[in-house]
Amino acid sequence: MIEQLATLAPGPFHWLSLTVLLFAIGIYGILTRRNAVGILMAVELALNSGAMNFVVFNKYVAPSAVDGQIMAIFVIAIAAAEVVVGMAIFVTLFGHRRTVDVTRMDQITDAAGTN
Amino acid sequence: MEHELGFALRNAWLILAIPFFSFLVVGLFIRPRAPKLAGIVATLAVFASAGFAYALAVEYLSLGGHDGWKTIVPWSFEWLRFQEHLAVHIGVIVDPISVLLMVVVTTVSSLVHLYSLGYMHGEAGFGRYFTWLNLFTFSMLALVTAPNILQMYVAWELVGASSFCLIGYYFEKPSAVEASKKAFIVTRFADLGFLLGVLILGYFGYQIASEAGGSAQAFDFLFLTNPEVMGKFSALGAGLFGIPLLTLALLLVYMGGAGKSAMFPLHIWLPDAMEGPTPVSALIHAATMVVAGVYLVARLFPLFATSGDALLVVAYIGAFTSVFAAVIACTQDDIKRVLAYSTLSQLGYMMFALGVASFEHPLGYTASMFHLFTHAFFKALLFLGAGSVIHAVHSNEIWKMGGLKAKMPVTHATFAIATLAIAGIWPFAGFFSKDEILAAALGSGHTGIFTLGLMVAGLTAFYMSRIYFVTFWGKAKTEHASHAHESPWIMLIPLVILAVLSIGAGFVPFGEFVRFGAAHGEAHGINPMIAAAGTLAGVLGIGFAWLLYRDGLAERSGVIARALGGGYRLIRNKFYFDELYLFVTHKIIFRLVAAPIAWFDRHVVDGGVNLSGWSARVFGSAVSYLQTGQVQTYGSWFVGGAVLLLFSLWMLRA
Amino acid sequence: MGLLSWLIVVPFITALAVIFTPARKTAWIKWISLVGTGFHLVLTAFTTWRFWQLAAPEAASMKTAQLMKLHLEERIPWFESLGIQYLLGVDGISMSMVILTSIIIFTGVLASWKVEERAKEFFALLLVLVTGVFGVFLSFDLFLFFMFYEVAVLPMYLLIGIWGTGPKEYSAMKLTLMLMMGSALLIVGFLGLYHVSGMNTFDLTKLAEATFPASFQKWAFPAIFIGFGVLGALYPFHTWSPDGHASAPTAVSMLHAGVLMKLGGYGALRVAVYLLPEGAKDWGLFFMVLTTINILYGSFGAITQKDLKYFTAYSSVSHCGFVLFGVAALNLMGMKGAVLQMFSHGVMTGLFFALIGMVYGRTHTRMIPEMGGLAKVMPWLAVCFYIGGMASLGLPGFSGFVAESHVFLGGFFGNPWTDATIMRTLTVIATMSIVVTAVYVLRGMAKVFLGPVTDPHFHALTDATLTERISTGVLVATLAVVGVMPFLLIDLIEASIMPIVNRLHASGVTVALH
Amino acid sequence: MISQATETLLFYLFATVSVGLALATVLSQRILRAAVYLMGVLVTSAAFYILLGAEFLAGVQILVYVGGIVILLVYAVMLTRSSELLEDHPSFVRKGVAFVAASAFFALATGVFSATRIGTAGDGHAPAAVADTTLEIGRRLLDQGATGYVIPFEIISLLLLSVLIGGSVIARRSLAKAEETK
Repeated sequence: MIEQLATLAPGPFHWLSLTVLLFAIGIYGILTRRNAVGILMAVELALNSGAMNFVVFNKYVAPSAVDGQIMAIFVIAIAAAEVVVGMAIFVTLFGHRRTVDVTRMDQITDAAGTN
Repeated sequence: MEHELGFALRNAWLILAIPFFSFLVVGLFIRPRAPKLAGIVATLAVFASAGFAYALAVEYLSLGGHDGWKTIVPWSFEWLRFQEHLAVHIGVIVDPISVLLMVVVTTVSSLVHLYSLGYMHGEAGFGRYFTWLNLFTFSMLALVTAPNILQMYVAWELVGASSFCLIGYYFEKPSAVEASKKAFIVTRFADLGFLLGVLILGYFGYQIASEAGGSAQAFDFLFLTNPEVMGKFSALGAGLFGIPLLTLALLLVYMGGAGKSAMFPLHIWLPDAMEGPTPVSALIHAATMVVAGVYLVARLFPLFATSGDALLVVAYIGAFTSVFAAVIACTQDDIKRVLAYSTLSQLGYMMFALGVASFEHPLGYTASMFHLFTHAFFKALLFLGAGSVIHAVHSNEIWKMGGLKAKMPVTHATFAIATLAIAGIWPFAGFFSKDEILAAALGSGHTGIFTLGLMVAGLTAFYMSRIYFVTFWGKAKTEHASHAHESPWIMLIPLVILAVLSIGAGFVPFGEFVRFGAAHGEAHGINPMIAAAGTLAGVLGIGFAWLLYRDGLAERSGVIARALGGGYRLIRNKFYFDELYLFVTHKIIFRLVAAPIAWFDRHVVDGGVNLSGWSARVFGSAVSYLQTGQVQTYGSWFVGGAVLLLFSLWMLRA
Repeated sequence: MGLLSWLIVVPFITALAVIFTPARKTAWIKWISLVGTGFHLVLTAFTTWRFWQLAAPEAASMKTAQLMKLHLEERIPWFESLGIQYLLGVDGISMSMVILTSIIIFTGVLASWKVEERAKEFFALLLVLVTGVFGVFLSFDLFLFFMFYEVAVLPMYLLIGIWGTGPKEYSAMKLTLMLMMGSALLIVGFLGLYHVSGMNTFDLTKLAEATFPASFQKWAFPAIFIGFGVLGALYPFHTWSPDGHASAPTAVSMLHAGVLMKLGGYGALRVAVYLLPEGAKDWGLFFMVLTTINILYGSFGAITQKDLKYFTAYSSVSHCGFVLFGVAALNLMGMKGAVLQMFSHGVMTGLFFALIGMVYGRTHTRMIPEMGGLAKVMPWLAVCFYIGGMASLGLPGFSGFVAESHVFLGGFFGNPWTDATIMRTLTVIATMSIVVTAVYVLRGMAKVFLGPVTDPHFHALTDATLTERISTGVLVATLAVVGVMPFLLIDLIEASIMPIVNRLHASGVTVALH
Repeated sequence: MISQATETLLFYLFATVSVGLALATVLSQRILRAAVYLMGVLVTSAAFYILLGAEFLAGVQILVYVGGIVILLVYAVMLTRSSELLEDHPSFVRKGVAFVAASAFFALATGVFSATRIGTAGDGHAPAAVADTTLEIGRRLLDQGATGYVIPFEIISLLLLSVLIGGSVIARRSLAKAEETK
């Protein structure tokens, strides 16, 4: 049974298809979520799968170095920054428009003419 | 021009210059300020040109015509140059028929001018009337003295335009405006034929002239009528639909003549032209303009004679028109319309007289011109007489007149003379010219036309005496008629002069002056047998009219009218030709041709342009549909695009 | 500065003078424009006299000349490398056109004496437009020709768009766009000429010496002819003219119909037929068919028009058809007729539009059914309209007949390269227009001027004022003078048409009669 | 350190858990639950990092992502008061389009990966893995040499500082405005 398990050992293709699947789910989330914060979450998901991808490549392509992992760290850092900015924007957006439903925000200025 | 020309012949251009300058002077300067003076000056100018015309005639006749009259063109200058052998000269041609016409036109015109001074007294546009009358006289003279066919065409149009203005003199009366429009458009339609004929003659004439070289001009009558050119013309062979080109050209030219002389299909405008003032009708629609067609055929007679069958067409149309018009004339109530139809009928007479003439029997040519000469006088007299009656009774309806014999003695006497003249009774002019025509018809073997001529003579006598009896005999039928009084002397003088002419004109030895070909011609004397037949027809007509209308009432004729039933009504409404023409123009040409074209232009051609504008706008709005404002739509487009791009890159990586 | 440059510069200086007068002083503006155009009239007369002195002796030699002879020539290099130069010259055809334009602008200024709203810009634009027109008629360098052509066409948009009536923006837009399409075709043709001639010059007289290959001519001729045809109201491209004229103010439609549409005919004759004789022979019959439709289509269209301006616009479509019909006849009489028709129609339409402007100024309606019996109230205008009408239907004694007889004879006599019977049938069809023209002219005139006065308060209307009498008087006088003494104009034109005819006969083998 | 078989087992276990949770964050109607599921996904990805031998990274992941970002997201949810309202389903068209876009991307990516041979630098044997990745990361981050990452490191710190200040400024201004409008 163990030998069968061995044949199924996760090679680079498995890892990559996993990260890509996560990334695809992230995209799906971005494109369907109506709540702005929901979109932020989906973006986090996608970024996370991106970082993971770096690590996978680091492991399989250049195990002797850690460049992949450093890049992953940077990705995580930027993701954090992105969430902060996103949150600030959505909070102000909520302040003005009283809603965060993305589908209803298709005018630069709302009915009252404020932005 | 071997021997010295007389004064008049040398400066023949005066015959045109006097009326033209008087038209300009009167029209531009005198009319606005002093209408009265304008009338007088215009009349004097026409009298002057009449005098000049007589001088010209005398001088020309003194040149002697024993071996055939020479045609001379004493003066002409190049007016419009198309190409070398194709230039239009303005000039004066002097030969028997043009002298005859000059005399007739100027005489009648001056008498009408004189008469109008009285008749138009107190009218609003007095000056304007005389200006147009002067213009008419000028253009008629230009037509008559035209040495080439294009000057005749130019004068033809000017005559049409001035008659348009004169018919539409009372331009506030819608019926007068309609009549003037109808006259101009019908004659214009006929002039289209004339222009096409001129084009054909011009083209083939140019070919012949350029071969001949020298100063030959394709349009000149002298060129067109000299024998070997005519030979070349007749050798031209078939043109459209197999008709020989010469005949086709002549028929087209004749179409112009038929329009102006109101021959059968194009006659509808003349009766309506009576809307104009009566002196106008007397001058234009009796004596001068309407004979232009006859003069045109006479001028081109040698060509017509060579083509032969063109003359036949002329004869048959002429004969039919004379019968057709005579029949209608018997049923009309408006005195001027009766005279108009009678003119139509007499014109038919002249036309078929020319039609029956030919190289072998040239008598018809002389007869037609003779009848033109006499007809001008007594028809003008009839019209002026009718004018003075209308002037007194203020109405054209003969049933509103009656019993004027006592009240208007001079008018009555002169009208009676004219009626006898037109009926063809012996001492009067009509008898001689009508007899000539009948003799020509019989002589050239056209017996059918001869019998028609006799019948028309009878009918003419009938309808003329009918209006004579109803107008002058019996009791006054209306208030106006009862206390009508004689017209002022200024109107009576022309009546008397014309009456004298109506009697004297018959005795003029016409054969010597106007004849075609060598001097011998047929025996010119009166052929007793034909004379008797003609007179008999005339007497019968008068007698029958006397029977029906001697007390000026209509009830006896009413019996016959009812007996004829539908036929009578058909004739009375002039065979509904006016309605037919109106239907053709309004329903067919305006409704089915002009309106669709205007619609087509507005919607289809214009539409094409607007369509391009519209499609640009539609395409623009289609593209704008993508800007929905939904962030996530853009996201999907973005992802879709990225995938496609990656896919194509990956596919093309090899 | 030669005489011809003055002819172009004087209207431009007047325009500047108008611009510098304060807008309030409308009277001043009008007087300045009047003085300017009046002086221009005198200058034109003087130039004609000088030209006549130079051209008359050579008239005989021109009979066999192959190349055009320019007089009073001015040649200043402009873009040396491209071979573009400021080349002005004049011959019979352009002289008669300059006379026409000078008369029309003079009477146009007089006819717009009542323009009050923004008079300054109106007169300035009008004068700029006419500068362009003079430039076109006098320039013999294709580039310069095209430049002035644009200067002539562009102000039209503003003039119609601002001072027009009715759907003015729509008509202005349509007019300008269609004319631009035409000039696009033109520029393609001119550049074609420039390159294929290989002579690195735009000078028309020099290009005439180059022999263009038949294949090039086959497409270049229709391009240039249609390019000019759009302006000359050639059949399918005429749709801008009814709307454009109906919406344009009086002086603008006078200038436009009277002069600008003649640019089309002039250019077609001068550039298309002169430089590309082979192309002309191939396409001659095709354009003759188009122009025959033009003639009848325009005249039939005019019969049922309700608006006076549309009535005149359709009639000018028909008359412009005569111009291009004459050009397409490709023989001496046809082309001479075309130039005469350009002159006479220019004056006629100028008169018509001036009168309509004056009638509109009084009755404030252009709808024919709403008017009637005006002759009683305004005899002067009625008589002028009558004379204009008679001239337009070709009554002898006016210039209309002179031109039309030439065109008909030209069409009927045909040319060696086209099938005679087809050409003759086309001419016969075209001649029918004299009847249709008579119908619509008389209908229009009778409905508006004759008959009883329909509207009671028409009685209060006044007859023509002094300025209006002068402007209509000048136009009527021109019509009459050319009509009664046509040899004045004909001798001027015939000598300069001969080279074009000789080139047609000389160039290449005659196309087999098909 | 852990045997091959358990590694495979763990991999598949975590993979299914992670994908399940990811789907949950994307599809769940309550936004707060979505936040929690997101936290789950991030934890499982930390586990993946460990599987892949990047322990330091797993720590950073847990610390930054789970500790920081998810909490922030929860704050955002609270501040925008969207936790109560139930998010209604997006329209079928939008879901369809998004699904097509996502699956097209997924298919393309897996296609490309399957076609390309991602091998180690030398084929056959894998070179020696870095023993202590954290030490190595630390050295490389601060290494001024050509291969060092000190510049990006400094830039990142600058970025985070500016975001910190910016975020608070934006949020404060809007909160003050929200007070006024109430």
